[in-house]
Amino acid sequence: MNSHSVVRVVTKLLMPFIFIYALYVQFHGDFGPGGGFQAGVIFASGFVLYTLVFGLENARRVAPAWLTRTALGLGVLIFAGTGIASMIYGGLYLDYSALAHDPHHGQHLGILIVELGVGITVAAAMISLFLVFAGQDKDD
Amino acid sequence: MIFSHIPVLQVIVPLVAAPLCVIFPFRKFCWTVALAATLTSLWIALTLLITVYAHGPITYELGGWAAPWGIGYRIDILSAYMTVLVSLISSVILVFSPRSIGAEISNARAHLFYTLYLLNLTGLLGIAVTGDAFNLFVFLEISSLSSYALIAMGQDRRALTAAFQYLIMGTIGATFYIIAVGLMYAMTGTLNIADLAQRLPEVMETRTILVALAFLIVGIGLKIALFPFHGWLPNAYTYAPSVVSAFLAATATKVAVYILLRILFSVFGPDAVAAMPIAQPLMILALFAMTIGSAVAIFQDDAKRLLAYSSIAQIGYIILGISFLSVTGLTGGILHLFNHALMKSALFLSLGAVFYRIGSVQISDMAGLGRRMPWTMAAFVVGGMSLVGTPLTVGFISKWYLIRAALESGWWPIAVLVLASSLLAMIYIWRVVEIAYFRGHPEAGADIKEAPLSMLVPIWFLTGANIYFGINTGDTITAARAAATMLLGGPQ
Amino acid sequence: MSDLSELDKHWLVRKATIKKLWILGLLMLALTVVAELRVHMHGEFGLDELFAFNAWYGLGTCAIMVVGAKILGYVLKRPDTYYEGDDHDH
Amino acid sequence: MIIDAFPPGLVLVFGAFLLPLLPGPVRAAAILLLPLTTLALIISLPDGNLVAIPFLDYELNPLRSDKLGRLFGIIFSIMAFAGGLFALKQERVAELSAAFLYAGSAIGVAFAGDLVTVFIFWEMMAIGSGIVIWSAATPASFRASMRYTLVHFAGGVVLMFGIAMTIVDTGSIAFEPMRVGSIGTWLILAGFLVNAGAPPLSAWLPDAYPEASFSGSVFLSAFTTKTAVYVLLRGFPGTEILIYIGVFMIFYGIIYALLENDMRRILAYSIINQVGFMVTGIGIGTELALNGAAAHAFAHIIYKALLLMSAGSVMYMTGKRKCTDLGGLFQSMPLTATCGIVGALAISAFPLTSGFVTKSMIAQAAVDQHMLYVWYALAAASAGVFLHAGIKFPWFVFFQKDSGLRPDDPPWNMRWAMILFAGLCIGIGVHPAPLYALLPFEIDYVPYTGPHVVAMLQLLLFSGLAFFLMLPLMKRTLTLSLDFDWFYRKLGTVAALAVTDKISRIRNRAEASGRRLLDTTIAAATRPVKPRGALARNWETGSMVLAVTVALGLFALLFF
Repeated sequence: MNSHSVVRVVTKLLMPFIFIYALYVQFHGDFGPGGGFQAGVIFASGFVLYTLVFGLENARRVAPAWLTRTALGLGVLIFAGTGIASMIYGGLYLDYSALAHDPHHGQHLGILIVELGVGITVAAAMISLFLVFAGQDKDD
Repeated sequence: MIFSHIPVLQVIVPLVAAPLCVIFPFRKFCWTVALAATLTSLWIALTLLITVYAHGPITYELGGWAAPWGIGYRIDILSAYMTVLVSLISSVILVFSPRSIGAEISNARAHLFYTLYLLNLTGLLGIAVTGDAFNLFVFLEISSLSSYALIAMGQDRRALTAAFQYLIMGTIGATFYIIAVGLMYAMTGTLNIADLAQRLPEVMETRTILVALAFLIVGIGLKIALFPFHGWLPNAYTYAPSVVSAFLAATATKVAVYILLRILFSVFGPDAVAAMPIAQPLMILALFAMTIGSAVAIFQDDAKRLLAYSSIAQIGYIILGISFLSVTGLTGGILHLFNHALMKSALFLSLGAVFYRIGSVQISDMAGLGRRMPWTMAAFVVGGMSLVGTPLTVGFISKWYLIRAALESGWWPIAVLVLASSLLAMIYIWRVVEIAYFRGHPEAGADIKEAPLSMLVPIWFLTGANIYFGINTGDTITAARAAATMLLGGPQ
Repeated sequence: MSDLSELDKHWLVRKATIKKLWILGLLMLALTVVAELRVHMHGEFGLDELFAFNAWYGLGTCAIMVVGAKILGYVLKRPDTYYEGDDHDH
Repeated sequence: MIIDAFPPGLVLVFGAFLLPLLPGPVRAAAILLLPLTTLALIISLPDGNLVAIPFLDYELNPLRSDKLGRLFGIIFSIMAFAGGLFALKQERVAELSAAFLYAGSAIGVAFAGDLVTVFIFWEMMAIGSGIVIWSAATPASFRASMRYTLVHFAGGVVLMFGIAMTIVDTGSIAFEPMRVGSIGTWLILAGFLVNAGAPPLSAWLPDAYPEASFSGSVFLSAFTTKTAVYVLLRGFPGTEILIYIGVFMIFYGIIYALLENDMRRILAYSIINQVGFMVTGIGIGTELALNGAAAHAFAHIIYKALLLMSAGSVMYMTGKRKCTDLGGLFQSMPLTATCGIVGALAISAFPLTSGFVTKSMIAQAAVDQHMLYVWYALAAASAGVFLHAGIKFPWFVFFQKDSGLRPDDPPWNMRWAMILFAGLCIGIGVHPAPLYALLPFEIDYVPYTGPHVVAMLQLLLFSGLAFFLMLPLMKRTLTLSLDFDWFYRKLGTVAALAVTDKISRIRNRAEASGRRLLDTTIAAATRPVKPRGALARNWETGSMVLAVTVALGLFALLFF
């Protein structure tokens, strides 16, 4: 699709909005509909669009294997780490109330971080899956 | 302080270790992390078992949300027993793994193996500790998905189709489970197992719940590989890497049986189960599994495939014990759960060592191995004897209980069948023994060496356990009987 | 055997010795029967009170057993290679 | 857990695992010392249950010491010693290890106070003896050991099943006298009888024992069947059916031994025959009969081992085992021949040998119980024993026509083992009091009375006469110039041959068609589970899903 300049230009224009929308869904998740999972998928869909238009090679340059892989692990670690942190602060696992002096703030903070972990994991997983299926010859 | 968190740590430790292996893809590092995580899990599991023994069931509320709103972990004697089983076997297999993985899985993928292995462990342990029917599904999927990927890592191209078939069948099983959970949720408004148990009796007679029960039995039956839902298992175990076969054979199907026990006895309750036509069909399927599995195993040429069919038969024994719905029968089933894990892991690991040395597990290629790899083959023989049910091995203990249960219920023909199928087991084990010891030119394969110590030690650890628990029967029987009594509604 | 002259043989298997052994054996047989005149045999079941019961009973039953075995042998006996053909699959 | 004494059988069992690790001379010393240690331990045991181990829901009593157990323990350990001495030069350590495992577990059975321990040692015996046969390392012995082990494991399964049912029935695992009646006790009896070599499952014995090495068959002759005699003595004294089974075994052994050409197969059949005497005694069940069975087992182990030692020596020195290949060996193997003859006289119960003072107790018990036909059968059988084992074995091996072989007597250790046992045969025969003192019941039996000696001599010598008169019937290729073939001519061999020829043709046809039927049935039954069969081939994912759907529907139907 490299030759279709219209598609290329439109894609370039759309990309920032897709990513910003993903971030909106991500951080608004604890107030309204949304959350890490949806945000991750939206983020990944933006990336998929990019790959479709600009090709696998470019995509791999943006998101090399080590990056998606690390992000994948990091997301899980953030999620699990938040839970452990709440245990260290004296609560039960994933008991966000323990994360700050004010339980309300604690809940807020906890959900924010956990959802971030989820978002990163889901985005990385989606991107990895897509790239692996598209690449076929390489694994990650 | 940390002590009060151990129920959740049981799951978190492998869960945290898994991403570490992805982020730092260095073989040795991953192995160390994985081993540390499984050993910690084992320590936690043992602590849990001792605590549950002394003080009764432990509960843990995630995020501080009380059940039935939040997800609660609830560990009773059966859960603790399962966590010990799973983490023990997985630790031993990990000790065994480095060389076997080195030979069977490419260097670039080794870290993925450890990641998936830890995720699988997370799922299996999670199933055992959770007290929430939906959370159980999540863990089931974690363990299932990782096992599909683990099987697909096999060298043989057929590993891919085997994994794919397992994926389809496993997904159907999990879907059936979640459909049933949904139906029960619709009728009771709760997902917590203890809560479900309280609210189900009122709606027991409704068609919704009855359909849910049918979905549950078939769905879990698929994960257990109960005859005739076993079709995916032979290929999966045959073509998976050796350590994966050992791990899955010893733990995955066992945890699936655990789910069945939980659903039947903790959710529906022994009375409801006894009132429904559940035990009889299960018993019939179990008898078919026992005889057909063993009979098919006799004619296999591939030793791993032989063990796979033997697993189908052994699962039959476990289900048979459950289907008696008596304390003795359940004790026998639960004992065999543990014992079969010990035998099959020992057997599959010995085959792993054989594969490491001769690059094949075709029975015909094993001629003369009794001389070349005496310790490995001796372990195989002991494991096989345990499978047959020779006294002084664990196999004898569980079969003893099964036979006793059959006789107590007045089903003596079933006791005969149990014995007859152990004769079949003797035949298929003998086939391997005969080739390994009595065939082959004395000079043939003189360059084949005994397996390295790093393999022999774990193999013989498990083999020794087969003998140890066959002689010192007190602990396992007490635990199994306590679990059986608890499931049947006795004093906890 | 026939090419061995009598004197080359072990003394025990020379024709003369064998003849003597037969005589000795028959003498002993007679002796055991005669002994019954001196020793009081007490039968229990009737038949065994007859004179020299054990002698003729032993001779008779042995004859029956040998003949019985012979007849059974027609049914049971096989060349000793009989089983060797069955093991080809091993 | 209570342990007041060390179970003597375990000395040999542990020793079995130790032997392969020891260097040559030390090993030889261990082979001789281990059985002696065991013997000393057994003699020093006080009465009572000395060890208690909790197992499952019960208490195991692996060491119950009483007179009966001790009697068998003593003879088993003596046997292990003499067998070890005889096999001292056996190069295959595996055989000796297995033999010690085998002997140790037989002693274990003799002291087992509960059925579970009996069963455990029972199976260990099967393994040990299987390896003894296997270690002859010939293709025939591999196959024989495989058949042997399969028969014994099958018997073990029957036994285990019976034990399980009996324990469920009675709630106790103690090994005490039982009354046949329930299925469980019948199965236990059947399991025991398999090892005793009772028909129809007796063929394993002559099939397997002669395939062992020259020393292996000496061990084999002693333990399996006599352990079975022990457990029958302990568990089923006075069970009437045993009388009939025993009598059948006696004659079965004689007839088949008469037909046999292989010297060790002759002796194997005569084991069945001798065990038949003991089983009959157990069936009669009076104190005298039980004493007789126990004493006869004791004496039998000695003379049967002696016979097999002399056969083993012949085989060791000549490499031949068929009567038709042997003969005239007395000239160069005088000691072996003498010891073989002593054993043969003992098995025939000649006065002044051990058989005389033990077997006659069983016959006397039959008289005391007024069992007319049993007594006649036993008398005929006594004559038959002399016929098939007492004369046939030494005659064809050491005398008969001259085979031209001139081997020497075997090495010193084998000679001394034979001398030891020959001495015991005569010693017990001359002075039976020490053996009588060991018997389980009080005894006031006097074997040496005028009538008894005369009767026995008459019986035996006249059956000897029958042997020589009927030699032509037993052996067609005979060079002995005995002119008595009138006997079978008169019987009308021509007519007999015509009939038997027809029978044998019918039999061949029946056998062939039966075999075909069996083959097709087996093929049909196993087809579904063979690799391409419906149950064994790889299932299509689609058909698996179909099966799942159908099952779901069935379950739903079932629940509605």
